[in-house]
Amino acid sequence: SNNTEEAGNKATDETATNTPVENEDVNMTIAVNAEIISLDPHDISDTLSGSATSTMYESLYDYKLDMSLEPVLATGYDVSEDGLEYTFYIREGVTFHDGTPLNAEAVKYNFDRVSNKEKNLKRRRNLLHVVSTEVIDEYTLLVKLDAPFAPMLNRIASIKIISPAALEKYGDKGIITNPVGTGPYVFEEWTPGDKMVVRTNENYWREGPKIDTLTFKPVTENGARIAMLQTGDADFIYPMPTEQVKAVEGDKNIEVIEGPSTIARFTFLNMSKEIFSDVRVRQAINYAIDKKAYAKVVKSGYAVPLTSHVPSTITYHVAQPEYEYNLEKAKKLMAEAGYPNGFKTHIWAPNDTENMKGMQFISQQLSKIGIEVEVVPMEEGTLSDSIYKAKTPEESTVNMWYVSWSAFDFDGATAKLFHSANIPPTAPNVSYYMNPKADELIEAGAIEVDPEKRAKIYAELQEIIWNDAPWIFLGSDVLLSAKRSTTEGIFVDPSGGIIATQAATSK
Amino acid sequence: MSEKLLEVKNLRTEFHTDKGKLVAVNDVSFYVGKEEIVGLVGESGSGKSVTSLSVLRLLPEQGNISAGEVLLEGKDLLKMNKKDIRNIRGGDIAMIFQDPMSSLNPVLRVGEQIMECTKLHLKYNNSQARKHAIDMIKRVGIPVPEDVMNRYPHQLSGGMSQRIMIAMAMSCNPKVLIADEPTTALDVTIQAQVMELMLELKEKNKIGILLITHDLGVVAEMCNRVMVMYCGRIVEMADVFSLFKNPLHPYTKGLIASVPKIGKNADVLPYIAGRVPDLSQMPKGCKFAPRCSEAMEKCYKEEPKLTNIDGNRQCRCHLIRERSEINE
Amino acid sequence: MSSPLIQLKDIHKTFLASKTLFGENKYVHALNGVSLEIQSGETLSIVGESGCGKSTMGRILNKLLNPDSGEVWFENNNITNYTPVQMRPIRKKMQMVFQDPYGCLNPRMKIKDIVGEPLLVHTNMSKKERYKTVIELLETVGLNERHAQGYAHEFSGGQRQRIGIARALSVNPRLIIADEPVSALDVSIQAQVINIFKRLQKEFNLTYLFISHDLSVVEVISDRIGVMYLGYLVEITTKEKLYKNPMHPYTQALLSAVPIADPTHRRERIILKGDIPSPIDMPKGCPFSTRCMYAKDECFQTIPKLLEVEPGHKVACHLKSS
Amino acid sequence: MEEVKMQEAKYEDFKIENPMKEFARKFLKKKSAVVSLGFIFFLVILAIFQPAPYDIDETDYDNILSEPNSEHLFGTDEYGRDVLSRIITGTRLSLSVAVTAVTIGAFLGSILGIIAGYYGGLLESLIMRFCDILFSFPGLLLAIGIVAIIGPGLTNVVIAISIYGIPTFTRVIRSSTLSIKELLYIEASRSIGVSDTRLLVKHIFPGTLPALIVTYTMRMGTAIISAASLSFLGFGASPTNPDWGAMLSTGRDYIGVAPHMLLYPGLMIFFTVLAFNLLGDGLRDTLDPKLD
Amino acid sequence: MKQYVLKRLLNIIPIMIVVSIIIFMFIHLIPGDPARIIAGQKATLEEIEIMREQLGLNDPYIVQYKNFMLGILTGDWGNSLKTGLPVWEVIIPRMKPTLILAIFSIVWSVIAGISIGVISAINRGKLIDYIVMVGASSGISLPLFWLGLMLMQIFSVKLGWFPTTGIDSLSSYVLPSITLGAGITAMIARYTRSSMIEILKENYIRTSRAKGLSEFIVINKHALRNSLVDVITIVGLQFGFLLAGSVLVETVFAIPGLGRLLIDSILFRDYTVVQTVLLIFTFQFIIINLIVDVLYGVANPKIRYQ
Ligand SMILES: Nc1ncnc2c1ncn2[C@@H]1O[C@H](COP(=O)(O)OP(=O)(O)OP(=O)(O)O)[C@@H](O)[C@H]1O
Ligand SMILES: Nc1ncnc2c1ncn2[C@@H]1O[C@H](COP(=O)(O)OP(=O)(O)OP(=O)(O)O)[C@@H](O)[C@H]1O
Ligand SMILES: [Mg+2]
Ligand SMILES: [Mg+2]
Repeated sequence: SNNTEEAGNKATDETATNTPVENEDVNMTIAVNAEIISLDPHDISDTLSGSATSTMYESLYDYKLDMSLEPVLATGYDVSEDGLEYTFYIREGVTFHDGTPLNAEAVKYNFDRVSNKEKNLKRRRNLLHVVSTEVIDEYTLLVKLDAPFAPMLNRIASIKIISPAALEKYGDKGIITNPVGTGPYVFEEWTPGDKMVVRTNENYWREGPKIDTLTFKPVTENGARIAMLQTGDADFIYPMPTEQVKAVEGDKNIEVIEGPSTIARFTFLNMSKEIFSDVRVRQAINYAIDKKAYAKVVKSGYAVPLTSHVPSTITYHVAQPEYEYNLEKAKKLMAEAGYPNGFKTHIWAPNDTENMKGMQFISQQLSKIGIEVEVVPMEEGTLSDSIYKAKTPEESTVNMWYVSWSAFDFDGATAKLFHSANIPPTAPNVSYYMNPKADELIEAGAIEVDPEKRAKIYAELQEIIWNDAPWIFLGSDVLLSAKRSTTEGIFVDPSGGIIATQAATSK
Repeated sequence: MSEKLLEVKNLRTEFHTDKGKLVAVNDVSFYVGKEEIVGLVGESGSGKSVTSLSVLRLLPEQGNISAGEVLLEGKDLLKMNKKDIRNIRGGDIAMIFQDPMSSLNPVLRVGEQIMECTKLHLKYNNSQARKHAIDMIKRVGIPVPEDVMNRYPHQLSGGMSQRIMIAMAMSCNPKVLIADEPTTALDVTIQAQVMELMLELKEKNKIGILLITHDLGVVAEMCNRVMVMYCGRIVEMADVFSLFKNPLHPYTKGLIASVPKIGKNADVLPYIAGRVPDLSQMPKGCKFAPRCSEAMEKCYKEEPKLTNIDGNRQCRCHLIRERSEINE
Repeated sequence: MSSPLIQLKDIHKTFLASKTLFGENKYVHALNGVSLEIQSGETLSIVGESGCGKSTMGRILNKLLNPDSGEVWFENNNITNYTPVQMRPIRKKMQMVFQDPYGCLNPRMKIKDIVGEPLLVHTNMSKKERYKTVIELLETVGLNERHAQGYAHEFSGGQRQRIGIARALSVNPRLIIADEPVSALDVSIQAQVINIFKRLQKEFNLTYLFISHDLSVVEVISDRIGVMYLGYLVEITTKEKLYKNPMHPYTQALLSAVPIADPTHRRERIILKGDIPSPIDMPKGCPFSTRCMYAKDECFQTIPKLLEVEPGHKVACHLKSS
Repeated sequence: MEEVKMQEAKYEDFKIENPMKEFARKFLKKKSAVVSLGFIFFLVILAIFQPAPYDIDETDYDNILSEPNSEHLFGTDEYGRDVLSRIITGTRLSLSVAVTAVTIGAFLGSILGIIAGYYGGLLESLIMRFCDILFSFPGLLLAIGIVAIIGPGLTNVVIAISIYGIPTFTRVIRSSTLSIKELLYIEASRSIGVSDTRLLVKHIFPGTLPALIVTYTMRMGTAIISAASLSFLGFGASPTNPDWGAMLSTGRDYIGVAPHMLLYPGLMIFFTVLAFNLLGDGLRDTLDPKLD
Repeated sequence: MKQYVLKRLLNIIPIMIVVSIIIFMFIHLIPGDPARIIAGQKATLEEIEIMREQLGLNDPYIVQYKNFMLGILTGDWGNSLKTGLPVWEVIIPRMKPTLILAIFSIVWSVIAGISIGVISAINRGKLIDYIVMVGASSGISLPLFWLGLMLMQIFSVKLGWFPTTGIDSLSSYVLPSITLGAGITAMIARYTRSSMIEILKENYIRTSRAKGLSEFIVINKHALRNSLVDVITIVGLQFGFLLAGSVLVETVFAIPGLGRLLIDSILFRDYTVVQTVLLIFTFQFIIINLIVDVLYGVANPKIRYQ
């Protein structure tokens, strides 16, 4: 019997020694609610693909957590008096994962790729004003614009730099599955629709993550995502479903993290329609909605009221006087506008539960001032078809569209939504908001390079839009993520991007 | 009279249906002797099959035997445990059924189905069983037994299937063979072949056969003794010659009269009016009384008993009873 | 003799044997050049063993099936290619009675509706008239008004067969095709139905095609009898001749195989060897050659024609024709 | 040998048994089916009278997601609405979605099935190929596809579920028609000269009824589940409607917080579907149609 | 038999052509402009227009269909509109999980379903029959996704026996296949039961009892073999259910399979992927039907030897 015991011990010894070998790698998993669409950082428009590519790619400038910009692959920049020429100083001593050195030539290669109209990459819209890029010397790059454009640096920040050698090697399609950047992680594997795995870049130019691999895993079912966190199958989840915060509150192993966002939640009121053409009606609607209840019911309390058409996280935001919840006032305004008994209308949004909840809430609230709102959930593709098929305001059939918008800068959060040139089918100014004064201010703000003057322009613009009330101003999300208490260094920025540059764990 | 191989005494079989309890076989007694073919005739639904199934306790689950004895050489089959009765089935008592086509398992080869028997009862190994099966198939007159062994039932004609059934039944040298309408589903020319075969087997193997049929012609040609059944009761029992020459029970008379006879048919055929009553609506008194042309008042009130006549005949009829009482 | 009421001329009929999953399709040769005629007022019986094509013949006569080749004549009209609409008035004149008394009555209809259906289809009678006629018909076959309200499953086999006959009679047909009308019945009841057939023939001057496999039953009712084997008509003649002097070896065997309900009459029988060949793989020569004890070389090679060897006695056998 | 005299039967040789009575007697023996029928009956009562204790749209933001208590037996939902009331009121909606969808499917499917089975030939091939193609897209996917084309919402869910119910009915009715067509009594009627239409309507269709009834009952369960699954995937009823599936779909977001929102609508769907399935089983045993 | 299979295989071609037309029409009937969805909410009209041109969406449908078919014939199935990857690169990695899930589910359902059905049939009318069959009926009465979520709560979150989601190890497939197989098990059990009950009434069962065989052999050799012939067909039919169910199960358990891919692609109007996946489903269904027919023929000597 001694013998067998020994054998048994030996076996356990073996597994004991084996286990650490297997587990030598420190692996972390981030469960997210959607799929990574592509790993070509120039051809993506969704936040999650952005987060995923950010683990491997970097840009000249990037946002810090407070949405201010910091130099990353650049060490600094100059801008000419007229605002038409930007000179970037590229960081020295950085190499791509494939060993290609980073230099001005490489950056130019990237900018040219993005600007190429033929390729029609999604990030091209950020470089529309760029007419040319020139290499001054090995580490200096000159970018020329056709017109001054204030948020240029923000747009530059959105262009990640890919190894030119890799682009040559893999081609435009091949680069999707063979990402080569300068970032803190090196690509390991990606199964479209399933997980993406990256491994820490040993040669990262600055201090990087303290783990070995990081996995992004799409788990669309909210309950499943939380279950993963509860069991430790995931170290970090984003988004944390607001409804379920209570469910994990008691769990010592789990921490819920709140953060402000650049996401505005609102409802377009189609002003080209008779019923919404009167500003009093639009204001009445804004008065009739209890924003606190909205936050509580629709966002389980994780939202703050919107105090301007841009969330407070956006630079140049100025808080406007609140449309307080006041049914009397609302009814009065409605009566003045000639609708003492309200009217019938409908609201559109995609058919997921959260959007439906939002629509339902609005419908309930407005019923109190006699507006009967039919809730019409639509499948996403159908919805955008229904909105954009109208070639003129008269053809439009949309009445209300419950929607959200997120942008990095003020212009991004304004121009497409309020400039009269941007009504459908061109862009989503679905309120058909056509105010010449506002147009003027939007245009002026975009080219004003002086921050102070810009602030003034935008302050005026905000006031005008707020008073015109082309939207129901509902709220701005509080971003919720959750992590195991062992997890360190993973953050969600206000735009919803996941930053894992410093990821570490004590598990 | 030969020795009694199989003897059934006062058998009573009931069915529990959603219409209540039905008595399908009531107070049935008979025996089968060695090297003897005993016929059991009666109209459809009279209880012939139930009687035969009761002997081997093969009734469907709604049925149960509530009284009586089934003696095989003195041992009561009804008192045996499940294992012992299984040894009897296919061993000492073999059965063949009306529809040979559906009585063979469609997904098993014919050979396999025959071999199963001998493997079980005679503990043959595979090759012994195979040899024996081929032998049996040859004996029932099928020319290329090796070929037939490998066929599936649907590849056989009706006559061949019935011969296979007989081969299967005979393969463990049973003492008694119960044949429930073995030729009814067959064509006359094939029926003649099968009847011939059964007669031959009886001679050679000295077995007793209980032959169930509704065809009086078959009875006349094959049987030594005949029992006539009506409504679950035996109404008359006699040797085949006496029965056909001098039927006693009005039912037997009617039955024999209504068979068309080539060359002797009258212009209007005799028949028995009415129908066999449903088990759930049995008349009181003599079960045949409502259809009987000679029925008396008594017949509707009191059920007659099976009476011995002339020593080796029995009849269940008030008329006969009165006559025999007078005789006594 | 007047012109025949109905005539079959060289009828061939095959069926797809069943769409086989694997391998090619095979055909059942159900009828192979059958010709016969039935005179008005007579009873022609067709006997033969299972699968020999009796029912198929009945169906073709009634145009429930179309022959592959050959012609069907009724009252001097070639009805082979009649459409269902053209057939309507003819259907009125020829009705069928079926073998299976359990299957031939719709279990969901009342007896009065079953018997009344031909009237509904072929006449303009009012509901009341129809009902009256139905009751009369039921009485003709020994049932009564009370039975009219019942459903088929409540009746015994004999009663159902009588209902079937009543239905066939309802439109005063000239011809009744009875496909094994008594085979499924117990002897004691079978006689009753045969008697009804005989009585009605006299009463209504009916012509019968009486299909059966039982030679002893056929003897009671027929004027003439045809014997079929494997899709061929092998012998046809009057009742008397057939029983006294059967010519075809098959007919002889058939007659000798019929069990006789008389134990004193046990006799030597002709026991045929083997089984009826499959109508899918027909023998090359005479269909009976595989089982015939007199078969000669010729029998295995050529198919004998049905020839009149005596007045009113046709046989298809090489032995008799030579 | 003496002649046996003929005589008519002296006893009652014939007894009329009402087919409905016979059916009832057999059916009542099937306890689970009877209980199920009772439950369905109860649901129908709920659907008609809607005895909900609270107004289903009455929101109470101070009392959201409260657990089942004496005031709210099944708790409240994310708007503080009474879950029990919503379930009760939702009975009408959920049942009528299923009933309408299955009825439409059964109607169209039966017509196609009967035509295919009776006429055969090219028509049959066309119909059956059409069904094969519908069948080759798994049921729910087909419904999703249809909803994707015509948009979500209850009406469209009904349309989708009825369309994907068609091939099932077509097949069942066709095979039932095929077997009935072969029956002797059909041949008997044809030999009489009964027209095709009458044959179809009077003889064949009633024969397919048992199969139709059983399939119909079984499909009810499937339809309810499918509607709920469509809701789950976001293709179904709008959550303003107190549809069980929609409630379940919303409820799953609260799985750890307010399990009652997931549990009760789930149980309701479960019991209803179970009841239809058990009833279907019972009917099948009683009516004994041959289904394939 | 070879001939038969060959004939059936040839038959697939016209069916697939018809199906491809239907699928093509179906896809283009769905409202929603892929170019706009791909370009994203913030895209400009110009970008969208270029996109439409590049994707060939401005061509007439006939031309689009022609290109689609030509592409298929030349082996170029196009690129996923969503990711830009060749369609097969998107699809192939998604096949494995669905396949494993399907096989696991069908295997356990067949084993469990048949056993339950047989037990129930031989105990017909007894308590155990009652319990088992009500249980089986419950199996088909549960909304799949509900069952999945419940199982996950109990076995992953509470008990920690199985991973919550994913496909990292075979144990990840346990809960999904239980979820997916529950309904199929129930269906097979019910079918086996009724088939067994019918078969136990058959004459040849009486014959085998009359031979003196033990009940065990009668059931397992004589009855079961026959009922399997019937059950095979029903198992074949379950594959449709399996595919549909996999959509739900894959959603709940975050399994990157074909079903989920299809739904996502429909939502994204990723036409090329949708049509390929649908063609795969159809093809698969036809092949499975063929296999079932062949198996049926093999199991059923009546058909084998005709
Ligand atoms: N499983 C059963 N349940 C209820 N009643 C039954 C059952 N089996 C047989 N019976 C009844 O028992 C009676 C006798 O049936 P049995 O099969 O013995 O008749 P039979 O004489 O063999 O008739 P046939 O000539 O038709 O074979 C019939 O009335 C029948 O209805
Ligand atoms: N609809 C059909 N499809 C295929 N084969 C058929 C069909 N009808 C009859 N047959 C075949 O044709 C042959 C003749 O059949 P038919 O029914 O005419 O025979 P029968 O003489 O009436 O036999 P039975 O005495 O059994 O009624 C048989 O082999 C039968 O299998
Ligand atoms: Mg019997
Ligand atoms: Mg016939």
